[in-house]
Amino acid sequence: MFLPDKELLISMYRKMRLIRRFEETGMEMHKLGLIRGYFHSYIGEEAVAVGACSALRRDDYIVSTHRGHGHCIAKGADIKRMMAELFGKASGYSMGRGGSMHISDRVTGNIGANGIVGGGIPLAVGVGMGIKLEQSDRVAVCFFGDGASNNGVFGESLNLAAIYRLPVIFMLENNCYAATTHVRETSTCTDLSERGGGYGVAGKNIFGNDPVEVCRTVLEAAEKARNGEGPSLIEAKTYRQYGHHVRDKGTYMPPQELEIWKSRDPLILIARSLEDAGIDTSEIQEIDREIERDMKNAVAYAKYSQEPSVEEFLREIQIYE
Amino acid sequence: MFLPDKELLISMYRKMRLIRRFEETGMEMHKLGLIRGYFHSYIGEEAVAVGACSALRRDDYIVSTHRGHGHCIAKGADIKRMMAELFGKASGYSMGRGGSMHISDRVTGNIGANGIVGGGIPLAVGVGMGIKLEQSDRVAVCFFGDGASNNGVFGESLNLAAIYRLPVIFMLENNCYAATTHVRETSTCTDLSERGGGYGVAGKNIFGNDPVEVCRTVLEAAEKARNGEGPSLIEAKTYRQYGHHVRDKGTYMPPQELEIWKSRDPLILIARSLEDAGIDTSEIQEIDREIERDMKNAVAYAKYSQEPSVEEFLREIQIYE
Amino acid sequence: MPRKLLYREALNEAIREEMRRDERVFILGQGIAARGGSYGVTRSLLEEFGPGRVIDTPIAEASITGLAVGAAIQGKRPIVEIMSIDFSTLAMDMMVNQAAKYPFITGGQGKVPMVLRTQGGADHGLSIQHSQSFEAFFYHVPGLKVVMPSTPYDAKGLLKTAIRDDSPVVFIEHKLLYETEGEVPEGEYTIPLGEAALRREGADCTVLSYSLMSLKSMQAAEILAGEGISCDVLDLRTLVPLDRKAILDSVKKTGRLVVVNEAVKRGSVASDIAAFAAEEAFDYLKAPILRVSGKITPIPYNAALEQACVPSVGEIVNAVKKVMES
Amino acid sequence: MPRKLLYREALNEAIREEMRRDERVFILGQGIAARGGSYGVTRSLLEEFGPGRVIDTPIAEASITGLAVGAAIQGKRPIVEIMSIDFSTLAMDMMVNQAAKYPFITGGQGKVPMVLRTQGGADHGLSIQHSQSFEAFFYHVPGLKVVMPSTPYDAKGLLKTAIRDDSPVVFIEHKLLYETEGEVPEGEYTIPLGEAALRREGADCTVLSYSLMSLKSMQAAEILAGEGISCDVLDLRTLVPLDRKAILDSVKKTGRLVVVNEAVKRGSVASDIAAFAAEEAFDYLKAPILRVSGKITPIPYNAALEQACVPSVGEIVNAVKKVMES
Ligand SMILES: Cc1ncc(C[n+]2csc(CCOP(=O)(O)OP(=O)(O)O)c2C)c(N)n1
Ligand SMILES: Cc1ncc(C[n+]2csc(CCOP(=O)(O)OP(=O)(O)O)c2C)c(N)n1
Ligand SMILES: [Mg+2]
Ligand SMILES: [Mg+2]
Repeated sequence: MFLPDKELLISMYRKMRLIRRFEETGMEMHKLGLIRGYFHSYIGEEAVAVGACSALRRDDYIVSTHRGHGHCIAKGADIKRMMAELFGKASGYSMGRGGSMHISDRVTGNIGANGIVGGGIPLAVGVGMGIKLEQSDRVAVCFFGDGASNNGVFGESLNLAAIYRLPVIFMLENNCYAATTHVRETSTCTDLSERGGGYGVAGKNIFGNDPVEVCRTVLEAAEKARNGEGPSLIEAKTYRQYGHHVRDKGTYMPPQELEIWKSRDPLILIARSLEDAGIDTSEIQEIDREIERDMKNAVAYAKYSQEPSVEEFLREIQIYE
Repeated sequence: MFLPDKELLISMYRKMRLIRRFEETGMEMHKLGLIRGYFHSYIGEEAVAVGACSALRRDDYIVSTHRGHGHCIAKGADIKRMMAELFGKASGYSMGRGGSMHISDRVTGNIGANGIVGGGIPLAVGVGMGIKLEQSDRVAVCFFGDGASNNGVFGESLNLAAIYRLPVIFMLENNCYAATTHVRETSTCTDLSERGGGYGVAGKNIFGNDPVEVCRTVLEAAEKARNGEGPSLIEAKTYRQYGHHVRDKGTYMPPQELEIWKSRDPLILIARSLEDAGIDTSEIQEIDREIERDMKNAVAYAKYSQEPSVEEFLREIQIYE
Repeated sequence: MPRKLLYREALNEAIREEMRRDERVFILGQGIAARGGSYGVTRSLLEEFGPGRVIDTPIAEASITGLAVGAAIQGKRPIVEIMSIDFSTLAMDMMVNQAAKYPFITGGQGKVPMVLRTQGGADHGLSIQHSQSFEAFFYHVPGLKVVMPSTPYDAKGLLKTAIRDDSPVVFIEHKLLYETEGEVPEGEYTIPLGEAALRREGADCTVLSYSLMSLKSMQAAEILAGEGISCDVLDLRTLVPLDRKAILDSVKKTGRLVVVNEAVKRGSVASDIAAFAAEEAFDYLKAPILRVSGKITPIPYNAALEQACVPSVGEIVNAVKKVMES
Repeated sequence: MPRKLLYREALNEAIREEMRRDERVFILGQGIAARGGSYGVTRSLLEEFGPGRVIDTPIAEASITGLAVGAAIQGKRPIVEIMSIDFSTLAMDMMVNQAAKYPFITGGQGKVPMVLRTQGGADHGLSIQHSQSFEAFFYHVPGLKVVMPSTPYDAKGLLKTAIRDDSPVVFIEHKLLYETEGEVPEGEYTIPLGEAALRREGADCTVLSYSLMSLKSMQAAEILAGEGISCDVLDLRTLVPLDRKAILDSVKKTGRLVVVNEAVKRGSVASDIAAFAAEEAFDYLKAPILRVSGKITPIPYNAALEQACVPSVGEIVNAVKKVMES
C-alpha cells in the first residue's frame, strides 16, 4: 500500500497552503477592484487538485475548469503569471485576455481552464488519444464538477475513453454545489461515480479532503492508465467553502453543512498528517512565511506589470479577418 | 402476472404483420424510384414497437426515430397517409415535406420521427413534463436506438426524467447496429440498460423479439409511471434484418448472426404464440389477406394522391420571412 | 407620474402576468427558482407559482431546451432560460433541428410555443466565453423568431407577445440593460413582433440598431445633432420578423444607412440588413452603407481590450460623419 | 492526357498523402474506417494506416469533435468527419467555444491544428435535417477558417493546406459534388487558403459564389454569354479568410454584383459579401447588389418542392439580367 513520505506530505502541504493563500489574496484583490470578472475560489477543495497532481509526473497532462486556480498551482504554475492574468496584465498566462477562467500552462501540461461547464471533458479525451497515438505512458487527469457531470459530453466522453482505452482519469470534484444548486437537486443517486459503470469506466468514491487518499487513488488509476488498461472515474467528495464566486454570499448554504465541512477542512487534515509524521512546526511556519512572501511578490508583479497594448491587440487580431 | 388474451395476441400479430408488409412494400417502391431519400426498414424489430404500444392507451404518447414506420403503425397511424408521405404527396402526414424520417401523428399521440439520432430523447422528457403539469396519468414512450444512447442527450435526459419523476419510458431498441457500426464497437458493456442506474433510472434488459415480453415490461413501467414513480429504461435486444437503409446491402453483417436472429424472427415467434393459444390458421390467413388489401389500397392512395403545389408551398413559407 | 421599472423588473412582470393568465406557461433554467436567476429576472416567481412551474435544472443546456420543445409540442408554453447566450451553442441542435423544424414537419399542425430567454453582450471582464453576441445564428434559421429589446417597455411588451406566440422565439436580453430604467405603464399591454421603433427622426442618415446598441446610437445621434447632422434612429426590436418596411422607409428618406450591432462584424445581422438595403433601396442611396460592429475577435478580459472590441458611441458618430461626406 | 479524379477521390488522395507525410495526422468519424465513409471519401485508408489512425466513432458529435480539439492541442493533427453539416449543431460548442478560442486564450501559444470535414446541401429527398447549408454559423466565428471547394482540384489542394494549417478549419463538401470529375495532376500540390479563383472573365457583371453554386454560376454565365452579357465568375473557394481583393477588383471592374449561395438567404454569407461590397465598392456600383440564395424555409422532401428551395441556373441568369437593366 501507498504510504506518503515526509517529503511528499510537506510538498502537498506547501501547495495546498499556497492555493489557500492565493485564493484569499485573489478574493481580496477582487473586492478592491483590481480583479474583474468571475472569480471562483477553490478554498476547501485544495486536497483534490494537490492530491491528484502529486500522483502525476510533470509531463502528464491536466484539464481544468472555471474553478481552476488550484489545478494550476497543484500542477506547478507560476503564481506571478497567474496573478498577473487576474489583473489583466500582458505578463499574465493569457496576456490579460482570458482572466480567471482561462488560464493554461504548456510548461506544466495544464491544457487549461474553461468557462463552459463540462467543456474540458472531451478535450481530455482528445489529449488521451494523442498520448495513445504516441504510445507514451503519460496520462491526462480531467478535473470537472458535479454540475459538469450533468452535461451530455460527460457520458459521451466516458464512453469514448472506454472504447479506445485511453489514459484518462476523470476526476469528478463533487463539492456539493453547481452554482446555487445542491447536488441533491440534480441527481437522485448518492454517488455520481455510479455513472461510470454503464459506460464501461469503473467508478470510485473517495473522501476528497484527504490529499493522501486522493493521491493514492490517482496513483492507482494512473498506473492502470499507463499500462494501457484505460480510463477511471474518481468522485472526490469535497466542499466549496464559499459562495459560487466572489460576489455570491452563499446564503443558501446551510450553516451546519458548512461547519461540518470546515471541521474537516483539507488544510486541517494535512496539518494533522504532518504532525503525525513528526514534522516540526517550525518547518511548517517557515513554509508559511515563504508562501506569504511569494504571494506578496506575485501581487506586486501583477500590479507593476504592464497593461496589454490596445494598438498591438488590434493589430494582432487581424489574423481573424 | 400478465398473460395476453387471444384478442391481444391477434391484434399484435396484425400490427406486426402490417409493419412487415409495409416495409417490404416500401422498399420495393423505393427501388422503383417512387420513394426517395432514406428508407430505414423496421423489419426484424416489429415486436418492440408493437409490444410497447400494445401496453399503451390511445392517449399516451410515443416519440419515434428515423426508423419510425413501425412505431407509427403500432400506435395506430393510417398507412395510406404514411405511404402518401413516402411518395411525397400532399395527402401525406407531412404534406410531402418530410418523407420517411419525419412522420408524426397528433391523432394517435405520435410526437414524431426524427432525422437526428437521439434528437427525440429530450423531447420525450418535455412531453413527460407536460403530462406531469396536467397531473394526468398518461405516459410517454421514447423509442431510440443503441446508437442514440451514445449521444449526450441520452444521459442528460435520463437524469432530468429521474429528478422530476416524469412518466417517461425510455425504450432502447438495441438492434446491434448503428448504421454500419456494431454495438460491440461503441460500448464496452454488454447491456446498455446499465447506463440508467447512474442517472437514477432503473434499467432492464429484455428479449425484444417477443412482443408479449415487451408488452409486459412496458405495462409494468407504465403502471409505475402512472403512479408518479417516474421513468424506466428498457433495453430491448433485437436485430435489424436488413442493411441500415434500402441502399445499404449490409455486407458487414455476419451471415451467422443474421441467421440466428432470423430463426427468432418476431413474426415467427408471434405466429407460434397464436398457435399455442389455439388460434385458427384460417383466421390468420384472413388477417393476412386483409393486410394485403390494405397495403394495395395504401399504395394506390399514395400513387393517385396529388403532388403538393409548388406555388402554394412558396406562398406558405412566407411565414418564415 | 408614469411608473418606472428596471428592464429586469419589466421582464419579471411579463413572465408573472403571463403565468397568471395561462397556466400552460412554465419556466425552467439554472438557478431561476429560489435564486431568481443570475440577473434577478425570475425573482419570487417560485413563491407565487411553486416548484411545479418554476423549475431549477441541472447543467444540461441541450436537454432542458429539448424539454421545452417537447413540452411545447405537447401543448404547454415553456420558457427556458439559458444563462448566457454563449452556452446556447450546446442547445443548437434542439433549436435549429427540432424547435424550428417541427411546425414545418407537421404541415403547420404541430406548434412549438416556447421562448428561449438568454442574455449576451460584453462587459465586466466576463471574457471569452461569457460575452458573445450570437443572434446571427438564430437569425439564419427559418422557423425561429428573434427578439432583442432595448428598453424596459419593449422588454415587457415583447416578452408577453413572445410567450403567446405559437412559434419558437429566441428572446435575447443584454447584460448591461438589466439595471436600466424606463417607463412601463401599469396596465396590460403587448407589442407585436416585427415592428421597429423610430426612436428619433432626422433627415440626413438612418442609424439602425437593436438591443444595447440602440442606446449608444441615440447618444451618437444626440452628438451629431449638435454638429448639425440629423438622424433617423431605428430600433429594430425584433430581428425576425424584420420590419423591412420601416427600414426601407427610413433609408429612402435619408439616403444613408449606418447599421450598428455588437456582434462580430463578419456574418452579422448588420451585414444582412446592409445587404437587404443594397438590394432593395440601392437607387435611393447616396453613400456606402457602413456597418459599425464588434471586432472580429474573441472578447478579451482586460478592460481596455474588451472595450476596444465593442462599438463605441464615437465609432457610430464617425461612421455617420463618413457617410455624410459622400 | 491529364489525370481525372472524382471529387471524393481527390479528397481521399489528400488525406492519404497527408497521413503519409505526417504521422500526427489521424482521422475519426462515424463509419469512416472499414466502410470508407458515407460518400466513400475515406475508402481504404484503414487498410493503409490501421485502426489507430483511422477511427470509427460512436454517435457523439460533440465529444468526437472535442476529442479532435483536445488531440490538436496536445500536438496531433486530427481530421474529424461529421457525416452531415446538419449534425454540426451538436458540435457547435466544441467548435465555437473551444476550438476557435483556444489559440486566443493562450495568446497564440496554443494551436488547434484540426480539420472538421463535413458535407451539406440539398438533394435526393434527404429533406429537413439532412440538406442544410450552415457555413454561415462558422463564418461568423472568429478563429475558425472555412473552406468550400467546388472542384476535385481545389478539394485536394485545399484539404492538404487545411490539414497543415495551425488553426481549426471547417471544410465543407457538397453532397452533389462527390461524383463530379475534374483534372487533378499526379504530383504534390497545395492551394493557399484565402485565394478566390476567377473561373471566367467578363466585363458586365460579377457573379460570385462557392461550392456547388459555382458550377451553376458557370452554367448561367454560359447562357448569358449567348445573350451578349459577359460575366466575371468568381469562385471564393475559402470563405475565411476571404479574398477581399479579388472581390473588389472584380466588382470595381464590372460595377455589378450578384452573389449566389445555396444557404438560406437571411443571414447568409451572401449577405455578408453583399454588405462588404456595399461598404467598400459603393462608388463603383451601377446597380443593386442581388443575392440569389436558398429560400427561407426548411428543405422539404418532395422533389419539386426541394428544387424550388435551391437556387437554379435560371434564377442566376435572371438576377444578372435584372442588374443589367440598371
Ligand atoms: C455550459 C454552462 N452552463 C452554465 C454555466 C454557468 N456556470 C458557471 S459555473 C457553474 C456551476 C458549475 O458547477 P460544477 O460543475 O459543480 O463546478 P463547481 O463550480 O462546483 O466547481 C455554472 C452553472 C457555464 N459556465 N457553462
Ligand atoms: C446526430 C446524428 N448523427 C449521425 C446520423 C446519421 N445516422 C442516421 S441513422 C444512424 C444510426 C443510428 O443508430 P441507432 O440509434 O442504433 O438506430 P438504428 O438505425 O439502429 O435504428 C446514423 C449514424 C444522424 N442522423 N444523426
Ligand atoms: Mg460543484
Ligand atoms: Mg441500432
